[in-house]
Amino acid sequence: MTYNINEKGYYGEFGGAYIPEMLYPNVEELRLKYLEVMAEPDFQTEFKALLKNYVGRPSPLYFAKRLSEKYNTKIYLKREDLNHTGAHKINNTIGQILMAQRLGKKRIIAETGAGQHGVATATVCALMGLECIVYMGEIDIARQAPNVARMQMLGAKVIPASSGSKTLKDATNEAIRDWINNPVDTHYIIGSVVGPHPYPDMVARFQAIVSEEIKWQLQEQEGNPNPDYVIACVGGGSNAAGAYYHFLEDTNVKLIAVEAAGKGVNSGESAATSSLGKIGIIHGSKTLLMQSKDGQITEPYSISAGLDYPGVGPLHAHLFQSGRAEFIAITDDEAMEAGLELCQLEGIIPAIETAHALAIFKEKPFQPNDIVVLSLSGRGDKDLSTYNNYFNI
Amino acid sequence: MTYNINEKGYYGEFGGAYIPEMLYPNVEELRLKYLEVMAEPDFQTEFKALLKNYVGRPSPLYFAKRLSEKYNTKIYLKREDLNHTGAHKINNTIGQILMAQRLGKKRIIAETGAGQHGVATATVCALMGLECIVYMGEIDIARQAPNVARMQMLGAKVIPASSGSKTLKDATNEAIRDWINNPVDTHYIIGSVVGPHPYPDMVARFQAIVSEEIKWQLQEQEGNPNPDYVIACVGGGSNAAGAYYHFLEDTNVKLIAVEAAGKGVNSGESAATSSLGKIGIIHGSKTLLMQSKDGQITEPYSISAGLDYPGVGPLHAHLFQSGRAEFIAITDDEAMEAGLELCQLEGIIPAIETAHALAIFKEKPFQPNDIVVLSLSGRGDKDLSTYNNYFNI
Amino acid sequence: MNRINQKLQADKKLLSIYFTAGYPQLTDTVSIIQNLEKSGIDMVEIGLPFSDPLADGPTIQASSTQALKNGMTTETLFNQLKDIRKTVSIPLIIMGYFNPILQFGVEAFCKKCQEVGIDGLIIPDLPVDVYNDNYKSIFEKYSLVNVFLITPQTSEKRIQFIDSISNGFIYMVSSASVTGSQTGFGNDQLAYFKRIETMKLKSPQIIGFGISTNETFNQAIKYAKGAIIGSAFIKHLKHEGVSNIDRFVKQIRP
Amino acid sequence: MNRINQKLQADKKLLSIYFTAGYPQLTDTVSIIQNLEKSGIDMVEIGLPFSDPLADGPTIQASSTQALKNGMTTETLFNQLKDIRKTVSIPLIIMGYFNPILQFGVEAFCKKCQEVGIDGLIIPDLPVDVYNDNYKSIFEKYSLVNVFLITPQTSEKRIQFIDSISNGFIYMVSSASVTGSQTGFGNDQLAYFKRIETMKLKSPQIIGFGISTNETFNQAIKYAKGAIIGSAFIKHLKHEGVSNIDRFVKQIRP
Ligand SMILES: Cc1ncc(COP(=O)(O)O)c(C=O)c1O
Ligand SMILES: Cc1ncc(COP(=O)(O)O)c(C=O)c1O
Repeated sequence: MTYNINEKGYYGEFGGAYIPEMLYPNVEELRLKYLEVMAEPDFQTEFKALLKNYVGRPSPLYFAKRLSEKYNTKIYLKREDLNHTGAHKINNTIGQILMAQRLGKKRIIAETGAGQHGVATATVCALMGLECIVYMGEIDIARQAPNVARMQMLGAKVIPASSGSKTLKDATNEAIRDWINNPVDTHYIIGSVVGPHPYPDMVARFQAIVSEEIKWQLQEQEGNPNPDYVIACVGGGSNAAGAYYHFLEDTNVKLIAVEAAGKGVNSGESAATSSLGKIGIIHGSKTLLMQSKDGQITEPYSISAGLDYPGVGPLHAHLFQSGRAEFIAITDDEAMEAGLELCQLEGIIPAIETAHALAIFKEKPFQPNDIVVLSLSGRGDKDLSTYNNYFNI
Repeated sequence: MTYNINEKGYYGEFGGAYIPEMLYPNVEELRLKYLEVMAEPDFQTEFKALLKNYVGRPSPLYFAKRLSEKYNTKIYLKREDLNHTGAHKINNTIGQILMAQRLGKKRIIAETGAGQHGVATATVCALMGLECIVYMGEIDIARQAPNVARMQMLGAKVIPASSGSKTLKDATNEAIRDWINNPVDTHYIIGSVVGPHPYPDMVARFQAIVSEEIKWQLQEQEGNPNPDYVIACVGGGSNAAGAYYHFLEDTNVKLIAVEAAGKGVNSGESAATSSLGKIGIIHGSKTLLMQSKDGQITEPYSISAGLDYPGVGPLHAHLFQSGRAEFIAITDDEAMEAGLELCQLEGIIPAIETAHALAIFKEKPFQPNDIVVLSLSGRGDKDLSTYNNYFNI
Repeated sequence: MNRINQKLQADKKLLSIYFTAGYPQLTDTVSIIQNLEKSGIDMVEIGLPFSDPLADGPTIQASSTQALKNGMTTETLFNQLKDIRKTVSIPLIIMGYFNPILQFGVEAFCKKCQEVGIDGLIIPDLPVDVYNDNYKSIFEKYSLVNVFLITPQTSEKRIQFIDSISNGFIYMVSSASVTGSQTGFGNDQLAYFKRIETMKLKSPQIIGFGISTNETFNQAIKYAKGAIIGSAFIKHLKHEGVSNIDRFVKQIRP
Repeated sequence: MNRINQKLQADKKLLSIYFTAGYPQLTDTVSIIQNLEKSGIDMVEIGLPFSDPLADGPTIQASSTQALKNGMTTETLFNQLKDIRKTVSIPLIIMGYFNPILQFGVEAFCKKCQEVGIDGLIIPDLPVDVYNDNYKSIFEKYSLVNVFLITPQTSEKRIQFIDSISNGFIYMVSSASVTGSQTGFGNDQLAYFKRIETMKLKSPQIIGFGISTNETFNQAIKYAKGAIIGSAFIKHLKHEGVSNIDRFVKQIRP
């Protein structure tokens, strides 16, 4: 079994590029060039230098002593929250902005849910002096206000998406429409391992730095590059893809993907794609998605804007279907408690997305000697008002 | 001329410990032990490990290409904004919490202005499982609301200081009163290079990691460990102290300290201590402070909560008086513009404190070959609403 | 011979109209088709509404959302169309996104199309290569014409390829854009129309996107076999419902 | 001999009262002192108000803030006191933070004190060693008693040292706390009082902080030469102004 993409752009039966003809030239250009561009020494040098000097990589692999004691296992947190702009998202936007420059693009568009990808995109656009337009669902604009303010400070234009569930899915639709309308000078920086091929593979490769670092950091700290478990939350799946990447073929490293159960997997208000989804097409990719019997895409729900997405990247659909990763769904309530627990045990306020991953320690027991690496995908500054309202702090 | 503290706790004529007898045992205990404790290999190991794995050090020394082009000089930004919790303050709180543990303290108090020191203190208290009380001026509570929420999430109790100008000075008074009332089990984590000896020296030593890193990072990037200039904003002076520390004796490295002019140095609404201050006693230290003819401490003003302080640490008073550092005052308006400029040129939203330092490029010309290191002391997430209101974004 | 190909052979420029099934009222479908035929329309695209129509602008999006709210489903549409051939003889095409068709089952869907008398399909997000590899034989089995799109950005080589596998007409998107975002043709578009005309493709071209008036219709049919109106007609339905369709059509082609 | 030392030699327990100069009204200073003497008070601490009184609790803080608002300054205070010795003979001590004194000039300040008839100073944030190294000779030149504080946390060695350099009494802070935060004495405090008593220091001790009633006053004078009341008296001034000072004092020492 391989977990790499095949030459047609599929992971097993998932992936491909189900796009209207209007997008064909752009997507095809990217497909033909992405590997070649990424392999250029000059690209790699610039990418690595920015990750180091601008983003602040390597992000620490932090042994969480008090959390480990509490759950009687060895927990390492991969600190993507310490990246510039506060989440893993910037690894990808740095890569894509360099790609866009090499493709001669002058205008950047993006979708965003939690706003982290929007901020990360606005950031790299400011850095490179490129125009930036970010689509964001109206509901997300309300619940992630600090990130809206940040994008605007950075000079990006934030356009509300008011169709459908007014969240990430709809923002993505709007971004795709913009790209259709601006076929020549515009690059679309997708924020997760979703969308038509080659996006899932390209984004996964940019995020792969996460597991590349985990390997040498664990070697340094534990004398062994491989943990027993890698845990990550999954919205579209990019932080998970990055954290899993270099472990995909090592099947003794167990992978755990945590999805948002919202008010409960069967409550009708959920975003637990692996439990509720069926194979279909969303945003140009054949993958698992939540949909009606008729193939209408379901409006998802999660307290976390970054997980509030009815699909999952094709890699993850493949990991689920093949059993390579275990999928666990965590409710709003479980996530919020786990987020607060991390604050008070380790002095780290996690993004609510990440808090879902943290909640699995209450769900699933680990052995005292297990080495568990958890992708701390982002910091919770953007979520303070949600936390506050929830806990009445 | 030396810029180190002498054995009585003075930099030149500034410093000392002007404290009521009630504080004597605590301050004396610290004075007798701080150097010894800091020298313990076990302390150093733990301190360095936390800085690396928890705080995310080294912080990058980032060559700001577009900013450098704009001002036709070579500008490096020392990225303290990328530290855990978003500012340089955590370097000191990590050090002090380890100190407090070794002194057997169980309860931690702190004052905070911008809230960054409060968050950094709440963070290390959560990490170590210690009780945490933070005093914060009522005005600062209003203008730095995100940081208040963060402290509370981290389990700290935030107590409003409602006397005087209701800002940092008054929060410090309240913290000192708390310490007087709790003389046995409590350690007071002061957030800057202010307060009675040994605080200024101890805090400077914890922050010295900043210039220690700058030296090897510049050696790596420029082949020379010494820049031509080091620039930092000065509230109490801790980020400046850290950035200057290993350059103090190298007088060919020019030091620039940037203070808050508020609405103008002579507007009556300012916090430009070096221009407006006279020698006196504030918070246990003999230093420069803004005061009336009668010795009543002036209520300062700055748009930036972290610079809104009527004094300056005794080291800085000495650097000013001896001419070792050049002091420049920057108004609210100049700072806000410089903050926005950094957002849009480099994709970095700076704290408004830091924005004061950035504003000097409009004030003071540098040579094209000058290597200028600026301490990017913190990120601007806490300041979004102030920026927004100011720019009407 | 498929009704579409018959129509394409006629020595006449064609006017085709798109509408979203189930809009403005759930049960308007048949009446709209009948009225369109009566007004002299040559061909109809029946939109199968989708929750996430990413190639469509606000007008068609809103009609799809409303149609779904009204209760339109794939099954309902086939039920509504089951006797359509008793009253309507112009070619009928279903235009829809791929996911609902995939969920119905591609073969089941094609079979149903044939049963009710649908002549062709336009599936904007079904890529040419996937169609070729997996679905071509099914479409052919049920005598369905599959219509591909080209845009001003489509390369000459790709146009040749699309022409080679087309068995009906080529849907020529007037400019790279979502539906409903154009209001007239500029020089670039006219140049593109001319460029395609001189390629002398085997498949006739019908121009869509941006046609809303007699003027734009006339410009389009100068270069192509016909033109398709979508958003402009949806706006008519929004304001006047199924009434006065004849008047709407006469404005375009008096 | 300095009035303070005379008073300390008297075979009597002392009641001393602190008030903030310029509070509640700017010009109340002299009248408060006169009334206190009339009520039988043995010694008065005149508070020189400071913007940042970090050893004081809310009551004294508020009185300082008000006094400063009323316009009290160091110069004003000396002006108000210039004829005080015409009407008042009990010892008078100025209690103030160091910064205003530093700005006035330590020597100028001491000189003024002597001129108007002040007998001693309590400067809580002037450390013993700084006093010893820099200011002792000045204080002595102007015949001022300097009063140091000790607390329950002060080490025996340090108490011995403070005793050795004291030339008046030792201000014994009843518990480590800011002013006004205690409401009665517990076992710890009584043990501390006893401990100091048995040290047999050369300097008499006067207990301050936490004395507000006849009961606490009596407890204090069981162990020490006297007691100082601060916050409780400020509260009286707040509610009744300069009236009924006699009644307040009689409540403490009938
Ligand atoms: C902090 C954080 N974690 C996780 C996610 C989910 O995205 P992905 O699954 O692509 O990692 C987001 C999305 O915004 C995020 O901001
Ligand atoms: C980001 C930042 N910079 C600077 C300061 C000023 O403090 P200092 O002068 O001690 O560095 C603060 C204080 O809160 C701060 O938060």
